[in-house]
Amino acid sequence: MPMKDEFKPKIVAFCCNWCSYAGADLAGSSRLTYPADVKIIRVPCSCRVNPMFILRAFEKGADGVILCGCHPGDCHYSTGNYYARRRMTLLFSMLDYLGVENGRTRVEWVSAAEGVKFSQTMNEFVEKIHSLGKNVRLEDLRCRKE
Amino acid sequence: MKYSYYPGCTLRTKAKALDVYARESARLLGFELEEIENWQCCGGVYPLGNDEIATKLSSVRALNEAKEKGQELVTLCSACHHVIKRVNDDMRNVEDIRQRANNYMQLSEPYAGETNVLHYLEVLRDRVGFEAIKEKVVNPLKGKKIGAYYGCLLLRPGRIMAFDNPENPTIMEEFIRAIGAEPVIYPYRNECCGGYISLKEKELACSMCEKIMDSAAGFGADLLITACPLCLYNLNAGGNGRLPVVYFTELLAEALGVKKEAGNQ
Amino acid sequence: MNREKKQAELITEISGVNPLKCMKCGKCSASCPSFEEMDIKPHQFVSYVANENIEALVNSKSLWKCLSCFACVERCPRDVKPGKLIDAARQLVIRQRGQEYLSPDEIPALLDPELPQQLLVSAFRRYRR
Amino acid sequence: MQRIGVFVCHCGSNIAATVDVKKVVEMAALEPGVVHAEDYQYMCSEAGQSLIAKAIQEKQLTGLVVCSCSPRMHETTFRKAAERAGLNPYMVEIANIREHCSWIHKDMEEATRKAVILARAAIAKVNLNTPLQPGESRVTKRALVIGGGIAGIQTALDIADAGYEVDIVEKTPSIGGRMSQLDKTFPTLDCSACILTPKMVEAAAHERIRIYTYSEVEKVSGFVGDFTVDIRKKARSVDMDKCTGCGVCQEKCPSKKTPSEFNRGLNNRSAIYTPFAQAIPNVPVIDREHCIKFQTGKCGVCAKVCQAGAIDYEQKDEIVTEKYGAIVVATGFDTIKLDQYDEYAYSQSKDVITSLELERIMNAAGPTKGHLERLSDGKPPKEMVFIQCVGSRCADERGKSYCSKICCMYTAKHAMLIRDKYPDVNVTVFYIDVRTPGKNFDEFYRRAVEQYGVNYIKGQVGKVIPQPDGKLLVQGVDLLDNRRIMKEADMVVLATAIEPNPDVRKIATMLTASIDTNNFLTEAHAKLRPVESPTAGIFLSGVCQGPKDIPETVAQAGAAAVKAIGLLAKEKLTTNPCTAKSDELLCNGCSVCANVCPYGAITYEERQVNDHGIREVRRLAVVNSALCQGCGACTVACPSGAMDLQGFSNRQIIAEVDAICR
Repeated sequence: MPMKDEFKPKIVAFCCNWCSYAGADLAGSSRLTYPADVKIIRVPCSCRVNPMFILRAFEKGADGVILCGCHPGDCHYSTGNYYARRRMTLLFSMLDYLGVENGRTRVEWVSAAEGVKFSQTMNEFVEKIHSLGKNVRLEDLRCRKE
Repeated sequence: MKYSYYPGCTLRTKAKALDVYARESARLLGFELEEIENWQCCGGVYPLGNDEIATKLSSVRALNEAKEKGQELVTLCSACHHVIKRVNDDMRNVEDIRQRANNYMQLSEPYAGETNVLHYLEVLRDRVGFEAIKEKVVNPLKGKKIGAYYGCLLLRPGRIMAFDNPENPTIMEEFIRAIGAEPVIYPYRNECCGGYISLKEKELACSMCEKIMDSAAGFGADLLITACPLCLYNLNAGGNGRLPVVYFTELLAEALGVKKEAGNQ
Repeated sequence: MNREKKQAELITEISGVNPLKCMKCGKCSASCPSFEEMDIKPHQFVSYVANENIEALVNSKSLWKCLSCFACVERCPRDVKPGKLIDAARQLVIRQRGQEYLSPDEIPALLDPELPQQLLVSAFRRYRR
Repeated sequence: MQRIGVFVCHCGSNIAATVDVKKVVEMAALEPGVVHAEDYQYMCSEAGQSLIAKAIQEKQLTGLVVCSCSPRMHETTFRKAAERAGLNPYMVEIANIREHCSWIHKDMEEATRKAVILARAAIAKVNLNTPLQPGESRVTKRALVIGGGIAGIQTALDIADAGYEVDIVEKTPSIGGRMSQLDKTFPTLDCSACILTPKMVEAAAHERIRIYTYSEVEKVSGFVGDFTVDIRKKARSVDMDKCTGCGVCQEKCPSKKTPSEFNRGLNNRSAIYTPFAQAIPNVPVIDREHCIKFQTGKCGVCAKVCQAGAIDYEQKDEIVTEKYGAIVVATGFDTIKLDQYDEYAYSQSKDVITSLELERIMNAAGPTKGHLERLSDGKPPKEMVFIQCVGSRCADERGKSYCSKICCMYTAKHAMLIRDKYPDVNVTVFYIDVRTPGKNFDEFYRRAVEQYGVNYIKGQVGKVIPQPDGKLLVQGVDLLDNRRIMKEADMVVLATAIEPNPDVRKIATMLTASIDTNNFLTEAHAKLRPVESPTAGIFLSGVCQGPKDIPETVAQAGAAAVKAIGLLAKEKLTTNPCTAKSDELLCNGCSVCANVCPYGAITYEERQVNDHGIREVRRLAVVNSALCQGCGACTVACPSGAMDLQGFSNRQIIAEVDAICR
């Protein structure tokens, strides 16, 4: 995918081990491309993602954070994704208030069979981050390299 | 209820009947067809090539006008319906076509398929309701065995037209029941009549129309209805005359008791 | 690149059809109302394009027998759309060789009082630019 | 400080073609804690694993990072290798540079950069890893089989014969499944009932098998070795102990207008019914929706005629709760609905039927008593047409993308049986490809052509056109000589695609077993673990996993049984040590964590703590590591930060975040 500019966003994707991580694997084995800007962190369940991790990512210069879990009702741990959904709803509205636009954060349900959806979601998300540009809020400027 | 209305070239000339009966019936059923200004011919066939833009613009103009009025766009002729519906689908879903068409059009606001395109039959089914029509029928066409001739353009491709089940449609049969007649289901009702090929290949079109007529007559129809002027022409010209063919709107007007008023226009 | 290869690419581009999706089941030919009139049958369009056998395809009378009734498009289990392919081949001929199948001079002889405008418009669209 | 070894796999060219592995090695070596870094062709191979073992011993490694394929593929392999070399297996982390990197990126520079970052994240995590010890849990020595078709019956018999208790839960009133609906079976043409009925009887009589028919699984909790399952026994309205199976009630029942499910709706049954004569148990059920007594209150004929007094209108659904160590899914299949395929006139003509309907017509106990006749007028057909691949191998949303696998063979079977029994009936088969892999399968198909004169035509049918005289005109094409075929037929049989039983989605959700886009259950590994679900303790038997014929189903049923037996034979299971753990000095006993735990794994204890010299008794959260499944919900809920997840600790994940954003 040709990039429109030099901007190389940093994107952290938290994926639950049972559905979304497997969906990402399926995207891989089906050779469905998405930009290399996305880096995946494996967590057992979407409910393992502490809002603190997301704040930390923005603090360290991330331009977008996406959380992927099992579809509602399909959680390996029965209800983890519901917790995640509620927590993220709160967190994202707070982040929006703090100036981190809603487009920079996203929750998406991706099952182990949805390699196509995984890659589409990541493509869309990266495109969105490109349209928003570099994130300047929350970043701890002392961490910046240049 | 007001709808934007796209009559198309033939309804202004050779197929006036299709149009006037539809308008007169609409009045009685409580909706109005407001003809859009300065409509241009849709071209009769949908340009299949992915790189055809200019040939889609007349449809886009009509669609955009309906959008500006905030109305749904109603069509009557099967061909116009087919072309406009598919162009609308392109404008909605094919980025390349949307962009290039908008570049040509230079509208105040780009058009992206916002208008909902309805066939007159869909208005009857989904907006008025066949039950409501049944109640307004004053001359039920009792005892008439009518075969619905759908042809191809209303139904296919099913995914885009989203009109009815393309292989086993029911809308015209429901319509026939609503006006008090008995529908005859026959397998060739969605086979092509030959379409534009009848201009140069009369015989080929004739053989197709004969099959359709024979099939309908074989299953006991004594009359065929259609929504398409070209189908009507082909079936009449090439269909060995076994069955009369009329526009569905004519029967609607007859059943609703407004045929005379329409005839006076 | 040779001429036929270029033309084959042009046809796939105009039509947006991916010939690789075809599984050669023949349902398009089995559905086509003009089957008997065609020298190259609908299921063969795909392999003619895939094999870059374009000269034969553009000289085929099948181009002028397709009704654009979309029966093949509707029923194709592989979503190949042979009808779009044949239309693209027809477009290619019209764009490159001009409008030889239907000439305006022929029209008066073909007219009759009942003939709807729609028919003329459609035929012109399909046969000419 | 850890001593970390980094191992970068080429995976042949799978990784090495897009990722510069040497560069990854070079960059990884610069990371803190890394004392060793190397690459190799295939890390998962014997040689690759010994490289790792050698490095662990020589360099006294305390942590490992393997940059390779997905951890879902080889994490276990590398952890075992580490364990053999004396390293705690939980000191191993995988950087997924294949599925998440080399396979999806094309630009080498970009892919390499990403691989380096992924390696960095894994290294940062391992720096904070601690050795973990798995716990133990007990195994309930009983298996549950969901579905009572041939797959479920065979699995249950095999498990029971090995000495373990098995329960079969079947939704319909009888076991037997699809196979009981078949007339004859390919390629030997033996009668389906003759080979199935003895198995059904054997299962029913087995001392270690309990059969719950007319029952459904309602709720599943627990985990491998220790599942708790609620089974809803739907009210049969007939006392199983009293009923003698005499059948008088069915004869006298005045409500006889319900389409028979067993005969695919081709004829009707009574409201009190057994699906078929050889049903097991031979005890009828009352279909309350169609029973006059239940609908109007007036009737009660069955109760009057029952000599045994077995009819019980008051019976209620009953929930049975049982414990199981292993669960086998054997939910089978159905044919797809044909309302999207009206070009074949299925909904317009009674004489267009599915192959499964033909099985019932050919069966002596079927709606036509085994006579081949048209359902419209009862006349014997002279011309039969079979259409293959109806709804199979479709790229559009109308059908299924897969090959249903069994149709080519059963069509050859039908054609042969018809030609054998009715030599004056002509049989034509329209096919796209004839697929007959299987022992004696192609020979079977050839016999249909050569010995029985079945006419095979290559080309899919475009349309079936009902004629006014009741005949069916089949419009097709012969692709081999480019000819239009207009074949007049008396009956048309559609080889309808099969799909997993629609209930399987609900069941998979209860079991947290994964399912693919076609609703087939996913196996743990497509090639090497084909009868296990990725969810531990769940096994797959029969068509619920993918299309297959009877011999394959029976083989898979046996394999699933063996896997279940292997589990049941264990006294104890080692449990996942990645469980939650509470820091007693931070815990304030607020109970928030216990409220979010889906497993009830958290309890509270009053316990003495030593908080920097202050000794006092405090209320503290305690995690039962046998029950904890390691989801981490509690760790986020905990307001004081006391709860953490071992193996995925807050510090570890933050280290990964930092490494990625660096």
